[in-house]
Amino acid sequence: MNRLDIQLPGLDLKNPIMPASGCFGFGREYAKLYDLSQLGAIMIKATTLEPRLGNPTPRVAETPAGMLNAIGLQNPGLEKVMAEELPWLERFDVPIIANVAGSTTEDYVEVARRISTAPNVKALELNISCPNVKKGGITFGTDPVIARELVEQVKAVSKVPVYVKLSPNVTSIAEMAQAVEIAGADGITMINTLLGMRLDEKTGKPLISNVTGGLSGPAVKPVALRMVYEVYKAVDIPIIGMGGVSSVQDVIDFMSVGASAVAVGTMNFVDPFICPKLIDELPAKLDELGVKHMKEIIGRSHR
Amino acid sequence: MNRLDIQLPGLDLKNPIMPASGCFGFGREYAKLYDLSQLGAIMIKATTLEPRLGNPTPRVAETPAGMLNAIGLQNPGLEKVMAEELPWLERFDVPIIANVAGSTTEDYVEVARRISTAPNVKALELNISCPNVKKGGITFGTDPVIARELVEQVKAVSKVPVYVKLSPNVTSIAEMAQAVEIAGADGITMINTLLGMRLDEKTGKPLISNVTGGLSGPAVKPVALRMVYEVYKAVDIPIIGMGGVSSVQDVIDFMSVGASAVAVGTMNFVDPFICPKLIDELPAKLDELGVKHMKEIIGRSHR
Amino acid sequence: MIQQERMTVVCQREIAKNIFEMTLQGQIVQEMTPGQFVHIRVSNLLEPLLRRPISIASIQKEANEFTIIYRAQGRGTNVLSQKQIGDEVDVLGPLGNGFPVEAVDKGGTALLVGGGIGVPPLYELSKQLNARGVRTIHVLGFQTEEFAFYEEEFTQLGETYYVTDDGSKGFKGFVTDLLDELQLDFDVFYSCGPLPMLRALSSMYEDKKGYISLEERMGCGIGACFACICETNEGQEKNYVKICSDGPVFEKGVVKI
Amino acid sequence: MIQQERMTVVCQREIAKNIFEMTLQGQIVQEMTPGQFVHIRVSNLLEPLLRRPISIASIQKEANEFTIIYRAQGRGTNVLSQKQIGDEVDVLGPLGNGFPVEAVDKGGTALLVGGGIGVPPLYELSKQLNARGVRTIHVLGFQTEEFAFYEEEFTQLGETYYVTDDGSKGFKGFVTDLLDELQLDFDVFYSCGPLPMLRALSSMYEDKKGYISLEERMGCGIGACFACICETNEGQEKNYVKICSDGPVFEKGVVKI
Ligand SMILES: Cc1cc2nc3c(=O)[nH]c(=O)nc-3n(C[C@H](O)[C@H](O)[C@H](O)COP(=O)(O)OP(=O)(O)OC[C@H]3O[C@@H](n4cnc5c(N)ncnc54)[C@H](O)[C@@H]3O)c2cc1C
Ligand SMILES: Cc1cc2nc3c(=O)[nH]c(=O)nc-3n(C[C@H](O)[C@H](O)[C@H](O)COP(=O)(O)OP(=O)(O)OC[C@H]3O[C@@H](n4cnc5c(N)ncnc54)[C@H](O)[C@@H]3O)c2cc1C
Ligand SMILES: Cc1cc2nc3c(=O)[nH]c(=O)nc-3n(C[C@H](O)[C@H](O)[C@H](O)COP(=O)(O)O)c2cc1C
Ligand SMILES: Cc1cc2nc3c(=O)[nH]c(=O)nc-3n(C[C@H](O)[C@H](O)[C@H](O)COP(=O)(O)O)c2cc1C
Ligand code: FES
Ligand code: FES
Repeated sequence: MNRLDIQLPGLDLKNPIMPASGCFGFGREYAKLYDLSQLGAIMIKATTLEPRLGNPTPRVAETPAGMLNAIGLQNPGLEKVMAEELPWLERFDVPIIANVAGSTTEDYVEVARRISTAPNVKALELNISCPNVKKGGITFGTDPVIARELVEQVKAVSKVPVYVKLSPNVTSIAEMAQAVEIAGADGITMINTLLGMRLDEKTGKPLISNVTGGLSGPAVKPVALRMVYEVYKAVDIPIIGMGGVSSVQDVIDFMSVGASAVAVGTMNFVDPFICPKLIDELPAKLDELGVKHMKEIIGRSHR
Repeated sequence: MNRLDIQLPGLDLKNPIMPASGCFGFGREYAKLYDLSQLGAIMIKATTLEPRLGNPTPRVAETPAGMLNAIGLQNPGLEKVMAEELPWLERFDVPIIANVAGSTTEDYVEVARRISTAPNVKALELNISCPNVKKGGITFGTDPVIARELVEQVKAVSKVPVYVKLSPNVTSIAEMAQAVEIAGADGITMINTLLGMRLDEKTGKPLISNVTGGLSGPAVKPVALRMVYEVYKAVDIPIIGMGGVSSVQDVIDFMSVGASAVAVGTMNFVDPFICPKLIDELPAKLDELGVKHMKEIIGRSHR
Repeated sequence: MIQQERMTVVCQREIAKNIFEMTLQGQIVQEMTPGQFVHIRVSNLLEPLLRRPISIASIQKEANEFTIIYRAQGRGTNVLSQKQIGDEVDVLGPLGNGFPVEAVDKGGTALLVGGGIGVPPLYELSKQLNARGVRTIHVLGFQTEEFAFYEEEFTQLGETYYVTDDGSKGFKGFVTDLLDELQLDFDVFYSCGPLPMLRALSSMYEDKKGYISLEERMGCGIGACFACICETNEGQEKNYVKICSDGPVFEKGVVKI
Repeated sequence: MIQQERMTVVCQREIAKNIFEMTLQGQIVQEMTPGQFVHIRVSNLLEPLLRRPISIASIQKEANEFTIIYRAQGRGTNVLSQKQIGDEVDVLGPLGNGFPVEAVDKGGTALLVGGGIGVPPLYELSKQLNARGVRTIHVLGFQTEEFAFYEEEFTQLGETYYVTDDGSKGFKGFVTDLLDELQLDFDVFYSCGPLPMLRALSSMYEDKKGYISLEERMGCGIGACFACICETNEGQEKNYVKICSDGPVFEKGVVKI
């Protein structure tokens, strides 16, 4: 019996563990380390219509139990992702969740329309929460009205279920979640990074060339957990939770507050084998908790 | 020459270091450890009109490089603070910043009116950002219109300058800062805690009896720095910065992004002598940076 | 007076499953009394961040040493268990108010009841009671035999009974079951352990004088942060106490448990 | 192949002010080439969180050992400097593409120019060039004498010049000043150090073949996160490279520096 499998709109997951977008590229590097077919799914790097070079370096900085990044959605662009990256990923038996980004509604819609036709793309993750780009990204993610409209348009063209990635940099994330649910989102992924800053110690100037960056890693886990808890109460669509996952206990925690699956971001950099390790460790953890199937954990904080 | 003194509305600070509200009680415990007259100022525990018992325990939980608390504004009430705590503090040569909290506008106004008459209370810190009480607190801190009205009323009765303590749990903290500036606030203190959660590992239930708690400590520093940076650009009133300060470098960082003084919260628990240590270490740090006076550091990130 | 000191590890060993005994050397030992605790920073790094409260298990004033016994269970205590002889540990203490040894007169009898990781502070207490000429009876409960410790040490000081959940050592059941059976005669009881045990004891010996030591998650450990509040029963001067600075030891009946 | 291994510290010593030499033992040594680097997790705790990229300074394949030389400057490298013999360190590697030793023919001459903490990778490079029968000239720049290291080691391998900012060791000034003066004859240069130095060298020896090793703040260290991007000059196949996986060594002229 598979004790770990999870069914979500568009996604038949062998287990609830997947690398988070932007922390795994398009899988090529990690494929040299382990068999990607082990993963529940893969959230690929944000794809935009045109290739993007991203922000100038430095793009990352360490913080207490976390890190800041301002990559700026660097990616080879839709054409190349469709022509090279996605076909390459077909060798693995793993569903792909395509992270879709853009500067305008038209961008998002066009990328969604086309990338959703790739055979291994089983769901889209609409990135309305990237804090590191001047246009688009976060503005779509902080205004429920704008978010709703975008999601409606994307839903109209996508061939696969659409998950919306929410930003934690809002007063009420539950309100954002409800807006995208009403707009027809099939699921929610959360959280993207918290906006933060670090300085160069000598000059006092921002260390990251983009001035601010997105905070991720274990430091943000308490905030992410709280937000998943709130959103679980506010909507009926499933949630893929993330933010600082570093251990199998963290996976249990996210699912307890209501996530149906869990993504791992920053910790891939610290331990490149973390995803398969977590998958390996889950059954023993279920035994310890006296639980037969992973699904029983989902939402138990609320019961 | 004193290289550390800072002048702010109502406050003549010997140096920019002060314990943050709620992390230092009313000073009695730390007074057994060192002479409180060394401090730039003291932000005393939130005072409400009536005595409060706060939330049930557990009220604190550790998180990666941080902690959650949901004390719930436990305090002996205005009468007792006026009759016992503040007079006791008069033995020290240190300005007191009185943290004022309440459930209704009337509460806030009454506490502010009376506590501002205490001879050693040199400024008020209007706590519109406590995430751990059901009524009041945070609701005043997330809506600019409500905040503005409250600040206007408090300003009308206070005998001393009014600083407003902002919550980080908002989409735009700059907007909140502008609202309270327009309402006549003399300064801003920031940030209060980020709303977070931790679970009991076995049961999956919230560990903190209040369900959520406020996240503080080094983990939040990147977010706090970013917010001070934003608010400094948005308003002309001074800022007292806080959030995860654990080293003299952190003090420099907060002042670089625009704080005129810095409060230390959580780290008092980790190192009860941290405030006097930071004060001692500051002059050498100024030498290292080639700076004569602390003031020169303020806002240097923006220059 | 409460002090912060970098103390030196002079001994560290595993005395039962995941249970470590660590001896530390430094000046603040001179101020310690039984039932007090120390607040330990296990690392200079920012994670784990908070100090860990650990009871004083024995005091060797002449050597400037004291001993703690702790269970390596979470992040902090695990880091602590990796310290080696010669390493330094940041200790804040002594904290709180300990057990009043003077509550039993010379020639009297004290019953010491401990559960699991509540057993350690009873050891120094027993030593000091015995030094005063007080007879001590020890009833010590553990999950199973593999977690039990200090049998020899307690036995040397007085009558000692072990209780385990599964009977793998001594009596099988709860300490209160054994106490029911033993029908001991004593003047004062002292106890530290899980709340249900403390509750049962307090009602079982309603007419006796007794002292219980409580636990709560702590922030500051010195009374400033209001993390470790416990409500008091009616009739007390204040409606709450702080476990860290008013306790951790309270006279039976003072606090709501 | 990139592997993650818990390697054992077999030697650690301070060889100059705040400069540590650490030797680690483990299997992945067998795959290492000069100019590659390893990504080190200094602690199992969550702070400091990220791995630290450190160059391979020398490789002792027979002993399954390799050596790094690093400056203890920030939180991570300070933790690393406290490791003791027998401690384990989590190493990911070997990473990136190193210096091409085959770029100089036997009997030829290589100029190795290093600045500060860029000096270490040149040591293994020099060893391997010498083993191929290539003559090596070393020009090594340091802030002051107290930060300089490996004089004996480099001198044994070939002509070695030291340059310090204040003249406290060797020539006073910049390495490029000395190079101007020396007017050396060589076939290929290899360099690692601060960007201004690499820039100056690249333009000074425009007509020579040369390889430079770059640094950037890293996330993954394996090419997945796009943290360590560097733009390329016109005419290159791609408009950017990743320093961690395409570099850290690039042929002169490939990347915009
Ligand atoms: C006054 C007092 C005396 C104590 N004496 C002893 C003793 O002698 N030996 C011993 O083994 N244990 C003792 N404890 C319990 C001990 O403090 C906890 O087991 C320990 O703090 C857990 O830390 P951790 O790193 O293992 O766990 P983690 O799960 O990493 O701890 C996370 C946080 O929760 C707190 N915490 C977790 N469990 C407890 C608990 N049961 N009580 C208080 N805080 C907790 C920690 O202090 C830390 O802040 C005592 C507690 C108190 C309050
Ligand atoms: C390919 C490569 C090889 C290197 N080889 C060596 C070597 O052999 N010896 C040596 O002493 N140093 C070397 N460095 C530099 C070394 O990585 C940094 O000095 C080190 O990471 C700083 O960590 P810290 O804990 O001291 O500082 P912190 O300030 O605590 O570092 C915080 C974060 O910033 C990063 N960081 C800070 N400075 C640098 C830097 N200069 N380059 C890259 N990341 C940085 C850290 O990796 C960490 O993520 C190399 C760097 C790279 C990229
Ligand atoms: C280097 C880096 C790059 C990221 N790029 C993206 C991205 O392209 N699209 C996206 O939706 N999220 C991106 N994220 C956010 C992560 O997917 C994730 O939401 C966040 O990091 C929280 O998870 P973590 O704490 O496990 O890292 C990125 C995060 C990091 C650290
Ligand atoms: C235990 C605890 C109690 C607090 N109580 C109050 C309070 O009463 N009033 C208030 O304005 N802030 C309160 N705070 C917030 C702090 O003053 C401070 O804004 C916050 O902790 C961030 O600073 P730090 O990271 O240095 O702790 C409290 C924080 C903690 C940890
Ligand atoms: S732990 Fe802070 S008051 Fe007791
Ligand atoms: S460090 Fe991640 S791509 Fe180079």
